[in-house]
Amino acid sequence: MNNTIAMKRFEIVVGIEKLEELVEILDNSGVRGYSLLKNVGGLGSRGVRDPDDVLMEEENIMVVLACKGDQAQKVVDGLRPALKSFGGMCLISDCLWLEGPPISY
Amino acid sequence: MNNTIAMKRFEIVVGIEKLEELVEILDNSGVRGYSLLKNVGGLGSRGVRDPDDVLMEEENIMVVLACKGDQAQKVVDGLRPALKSFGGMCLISDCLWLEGPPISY
Amino acid sequence: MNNTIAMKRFEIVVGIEKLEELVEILDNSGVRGYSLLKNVGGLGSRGVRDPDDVLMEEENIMVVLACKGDQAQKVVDGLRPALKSFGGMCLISDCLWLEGPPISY
Amino acid sequence: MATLQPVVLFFVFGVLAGVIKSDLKIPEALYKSLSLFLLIAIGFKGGVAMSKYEIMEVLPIATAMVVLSALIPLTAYPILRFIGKFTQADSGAISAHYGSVSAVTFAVGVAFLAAKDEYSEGYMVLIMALMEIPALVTGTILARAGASGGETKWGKLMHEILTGTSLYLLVAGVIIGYYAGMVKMVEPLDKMFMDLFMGVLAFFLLEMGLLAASRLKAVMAKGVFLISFGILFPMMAGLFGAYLGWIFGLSEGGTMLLAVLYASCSYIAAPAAMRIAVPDADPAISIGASLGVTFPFNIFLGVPIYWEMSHWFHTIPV
Amino acid sequence: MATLQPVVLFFVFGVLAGVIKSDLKIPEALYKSLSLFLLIAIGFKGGVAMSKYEIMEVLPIATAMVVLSALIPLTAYPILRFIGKFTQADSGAISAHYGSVSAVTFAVGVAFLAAKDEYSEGYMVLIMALMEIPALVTGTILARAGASGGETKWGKLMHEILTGTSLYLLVAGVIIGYYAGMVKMVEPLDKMFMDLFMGVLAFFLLEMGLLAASRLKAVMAKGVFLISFGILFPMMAGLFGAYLGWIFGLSEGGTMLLAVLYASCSYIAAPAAMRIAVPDADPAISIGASLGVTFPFNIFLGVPIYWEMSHWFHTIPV
Amino acid sequence: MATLQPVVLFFVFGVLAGVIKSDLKIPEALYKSLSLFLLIAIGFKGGVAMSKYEIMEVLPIATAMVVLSALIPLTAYPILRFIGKFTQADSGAISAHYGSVSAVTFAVGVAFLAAKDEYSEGYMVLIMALMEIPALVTGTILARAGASGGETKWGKLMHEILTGTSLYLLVAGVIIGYYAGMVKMVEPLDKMFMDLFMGVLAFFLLEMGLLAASRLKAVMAKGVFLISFGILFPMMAGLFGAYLGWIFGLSEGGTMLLAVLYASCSYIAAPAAMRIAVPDADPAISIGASLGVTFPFNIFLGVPIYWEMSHWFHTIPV
Ligand SMILES: Nc1ncnc2c1ncn2[C@@H]1O[C@H](COP(=O)(O)O)[C@@H](O)[C@H]1O
Ligand SMILES: Nc1ncnc2c1ncn2[C@@H]1O[C@H](COP(=O)(O)O)[C@@H](O)[C@H]1O
Ligand SMILES: Nc1ncnc2c1ncn2[C@@H]1O[C@H](COP(=O)(O)O)[C@@H](O)[C@H]1O
Ligand code: NA
Ligand code: NA
Ligand code: NA
Repeated sequence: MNNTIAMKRFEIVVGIEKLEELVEILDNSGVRGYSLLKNVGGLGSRGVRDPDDVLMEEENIMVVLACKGDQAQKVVDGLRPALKSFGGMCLISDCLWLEGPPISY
Repeated sequence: MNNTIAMKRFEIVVGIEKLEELVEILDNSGVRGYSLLKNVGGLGSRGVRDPDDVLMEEENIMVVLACKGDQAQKVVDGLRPALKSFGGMCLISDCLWLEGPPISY
Repeated sequence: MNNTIAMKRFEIVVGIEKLEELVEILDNSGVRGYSLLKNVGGLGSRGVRDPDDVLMEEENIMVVLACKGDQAQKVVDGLRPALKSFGGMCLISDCLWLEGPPISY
Repeated sequence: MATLQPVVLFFVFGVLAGVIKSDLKIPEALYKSLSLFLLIAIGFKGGVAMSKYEIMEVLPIATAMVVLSALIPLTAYPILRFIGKFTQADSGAISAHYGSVSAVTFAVGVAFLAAKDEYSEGYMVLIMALMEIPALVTGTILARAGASGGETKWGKLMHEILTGTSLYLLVAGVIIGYYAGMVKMVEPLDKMFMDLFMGVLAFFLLEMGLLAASRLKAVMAKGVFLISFGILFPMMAGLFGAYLGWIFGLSEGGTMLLAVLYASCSYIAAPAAMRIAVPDADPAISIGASLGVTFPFNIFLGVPIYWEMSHWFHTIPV
Repeated sequence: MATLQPVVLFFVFGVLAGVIKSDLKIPEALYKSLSLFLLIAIGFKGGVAMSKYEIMEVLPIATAMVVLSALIPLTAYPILRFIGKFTQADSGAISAHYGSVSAVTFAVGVAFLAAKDEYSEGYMVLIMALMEIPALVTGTILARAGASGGETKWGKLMHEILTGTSLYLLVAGVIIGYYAGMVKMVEPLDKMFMDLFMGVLAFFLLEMGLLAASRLKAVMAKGVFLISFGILFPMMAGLFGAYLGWIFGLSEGGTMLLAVLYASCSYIAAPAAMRIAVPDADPAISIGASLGVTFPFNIFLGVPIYWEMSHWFHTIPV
Repeated sequence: MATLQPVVLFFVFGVLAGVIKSDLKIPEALYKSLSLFLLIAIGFKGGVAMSKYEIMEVLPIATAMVVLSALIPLTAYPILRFIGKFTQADSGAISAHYGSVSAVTFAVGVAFLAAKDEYSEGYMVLIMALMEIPALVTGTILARAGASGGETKWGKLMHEILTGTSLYLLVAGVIIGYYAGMVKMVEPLDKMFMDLFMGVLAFFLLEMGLLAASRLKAVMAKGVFLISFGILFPMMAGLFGAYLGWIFGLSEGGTMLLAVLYASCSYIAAPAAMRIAVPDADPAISIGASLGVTFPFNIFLGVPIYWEMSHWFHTIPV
């Protein structure tokens, strides 16, 4: 497609208690843009997690992040050691960035 | 990319009144991990749906799910018959699971 | 995969103040289905945006949209001129629509 | 003429905010919290009042008034179906809305009486709580009778009606209020559920105004018939209610409240129930008529009119 | 027998709504707002009451009662570990819950005394606020002692305990109430924090009922032991508390409140702290026992029983 | 010295919670609900008070005070631009904030007078509501005058100012309160909007403290000038307000409230308006100064100082 840049898309889900750590890793990897969704629930190795539970803090967050290939490698290198303690998941896929908005990747 | 596993990514959007049924189908298909977002709005065959409407219950939910190919086929087989009554949508795409977190797929 | 249709998936993130304009563009491009997530935060060219900030309105929204190739081109044509003033991002990727639900793409 | 109550001005400012596109917004959690409060408080107040009667004495008359309310949807249906030309599903669903009641309209009626220092029977609240049942069942039968297509999910519907938040909290409030009245421990709870009632109602009416404004367009699109129906039908139903109240020997205040109940129509419980029972009905029509036309009519003009009706019946020499 | 307070009926209707699967839901924001209110109000009330004492006079006795509360988890642990056969982590975590306190149970106790017009010492609130500290520390040590594996994050735990919302707001409320009492400016604030207390408690108990119902299944799964423990242990702890209160010369009301504190167990602060300190413990067990068994037991039967205990001790001739 | 009001201690505990990183959080819906309440309640109170005047009598003097408030941003601008070295956009935006008002600071002033049993003119509320208009318009002109680049969206700005939640609810409250006062039906509404005012303010100040703490870093980064400005400018503006109040013959209480209005600065309405009118200004600077410096200064020291100023003017023999 015209006017598009090939990129990598990350989709990361972790418990909200890891958010600060995750953002720090992304910052250190030189990431300049990401989107953050809170109040995510789900099922995983720790069983069902429900962000609406008022007694147990079980909220997940989701980070969606688009960046170029070389940057993606840095993110992978930064994230991998932490993923074990984070739990959750990290998916990577290909996507196209439609040119237009100020560059934030 | 190193340390990644090729996987299928499902993105399912249905009305919240179908959530219980959907989760049951996923459970029966042997799914071991998914992420759940509530308070989703949108446009579709039933027109605009706004989760903030306090008088009409029109909330959608979104489920994001990563699993291996064989598992994906089971999900498809389980979901398809129900999709007609669910409405909404179900997208499938390719992705890579970055190894590290406990296995929940 | 059987019973699937090849499609394009858009993932658009913009500030909530642009939502009305965005929906208008999508409508004008003939889009018949999208999903809308509110309360999205993130980092971008305008720095960190936190939807929970009660003093500054900094909420982003995310639109996920699946449509066929030709329709996708119309969306791209409609969106591109506006993206500059929108900021945020617009990603495009390939996906499969699992047949079943009423057609809303 | 009766003086307009200050509290209904909140509704006006809600509508106005919607019309001039103010950025005023009531957080969803506040709206829901206030409606929980109102339901419990209305029930509690009624329960405390009821603790002064022998329940067994009032039960037969209350039951009669509840059962007779099934006549409302039966009357509304043919008007909607054959004059209004609505589909069977829509006609049935709208009938169910008009047969059911609005707790907030009732509350405005109660406030009207309080400003006049007029007595009314406490068990009117129980009647209100129970009036939903015949209306929703009758409306559903009308929407479904003889219609082919999907089975009616009666089990699901009855569960929704009987365990739905509004009926449940009203009844819970009545029981707790009744008990508190009996053991003479109303005291510290009344600071919340009685003293703050009007203030909470004010907030709620502000939001109702915003909601009504957002529905106006949908109603306008349906034109003259729906607006006329939304005004004339409640007046008819109110007259019937006033007549019944008088026949059954209620006080002037109680007669007026029964008229209000018969005239008022639901925009919370009924839509929820109809979505399950008659999913092919368009909720925009019924909610639009209920909230955009009948509700404002009732709180501004209806309540004083039903008061005059009650007064008028009570001057008839027996 | 003491009359059942109307306010606890709200808990019953909350449980019932859960059991019959009503769609009744308390918005999360309301739940959180109400708990902020209760914590501040409990603190404020206690602070105002304390402004009538010389603080220095009561400090040593209050400290003693707080320190002695560390005995509760020390007693609970072996029962859970060796009779209940729970893991070390779970036993420690549950001990911490039972050593800690429930502000709402305390509030029900205060309401009980208010209905009887019974005096109690204002500084009981301060004792409640501080009782969390020894319980959570002791519980953590028990869960961790001799266990290999991850280091205990003591820094993080102490930060969580000392700055956690419950301790923080209780202490803030005490200080503000104390100050308001001293400068004689309690007046306009009491309209909120005292007059509405019971009404807010009513709402909160409704939600607690819903929450308890949602936990019932988890408790049932753990069988007879957990249910017996959840009833018998608090009675034992309550008896110990009543004995201490009597020994230390508290009033009958104060003695009863100390029994309530010793008997009550946490389901808000303790789970939050244990998640940090003992992440390998299963919160479903401790919250289930605490909220599903002990809390309802305490508010319905425990409070009147502790009152009898207190009364009984005070009739012992000295 | 005047006694510190207990209610402002809530602000202190809010700041402290932020500083020690307590997990205390006020749900967003509660924050928004409380601010709706405060706006309506302030308006309502003022409206009830105004119902005792002939409106036409006070209108000219009120208008004069509103119009003169346009001098505040005109004075602030050169100081910010030429001494503070801020950009034109930032200088204009900050000027708009300081010309505008803070309803909560006003509320603390009202509470101060209430504690002293001091009279003040009810129509001060109306002045507060209207003072936003000249300030935001003047500030925008200053930010834009002669600047190239984007057109100012005057239409959008005026819509935002005139229909913005704060102005709208204040005016709605005034009208409803005025009407309620005229028809003598203030009674059941005052239980909410008057009796609970101080308690709601307490909660709100707690949140304001949390917010202020979260802004402290942004202010510190801007250094000494912004902090000095945030303290000295309001004192100057307050002196001017007190002078005007005295000149116009207000009571001592009214004079003090006018000083408070002139001294206070906005952190809710102004940021919203400036985002539209001057999007290139950095909101962190203006909100930081307003909320992090001027607001705390005003509620702790400013209010008693403005009281002294008013007192001082009123001792001048005429
Ligand atoms: N590279 C990116 N990846 C994911 N989200 C982004 C990216 N860049 C921007 N965004 C999102 O778009 C919003 C607005 O971006 P901006 O207009 O650049 O400040 C950000 O707050 C993010 O939520
Ligand atoms: N296979 C998966 N697909 C989608 N989301 C997942 C998957 N596995 C885990 N998650 C998400 O990650 C969260 C934490 O996972 P875990 O740490 O394994 O309990 C879950 O609650 C889900 O939201
Ligand atoms: N083409 C599409 N792209 C993205 N989301 C869709 C699409 N079609 C439907 N949806 C989502 O599915 C929901 C229900 O769709 P429907 O049942 O067709 O009304 C909509 O409200 C959207 O959130
Ligand atoms: Na009716
Ligand atoms: Na305890
Ligand atoms: Na000012």
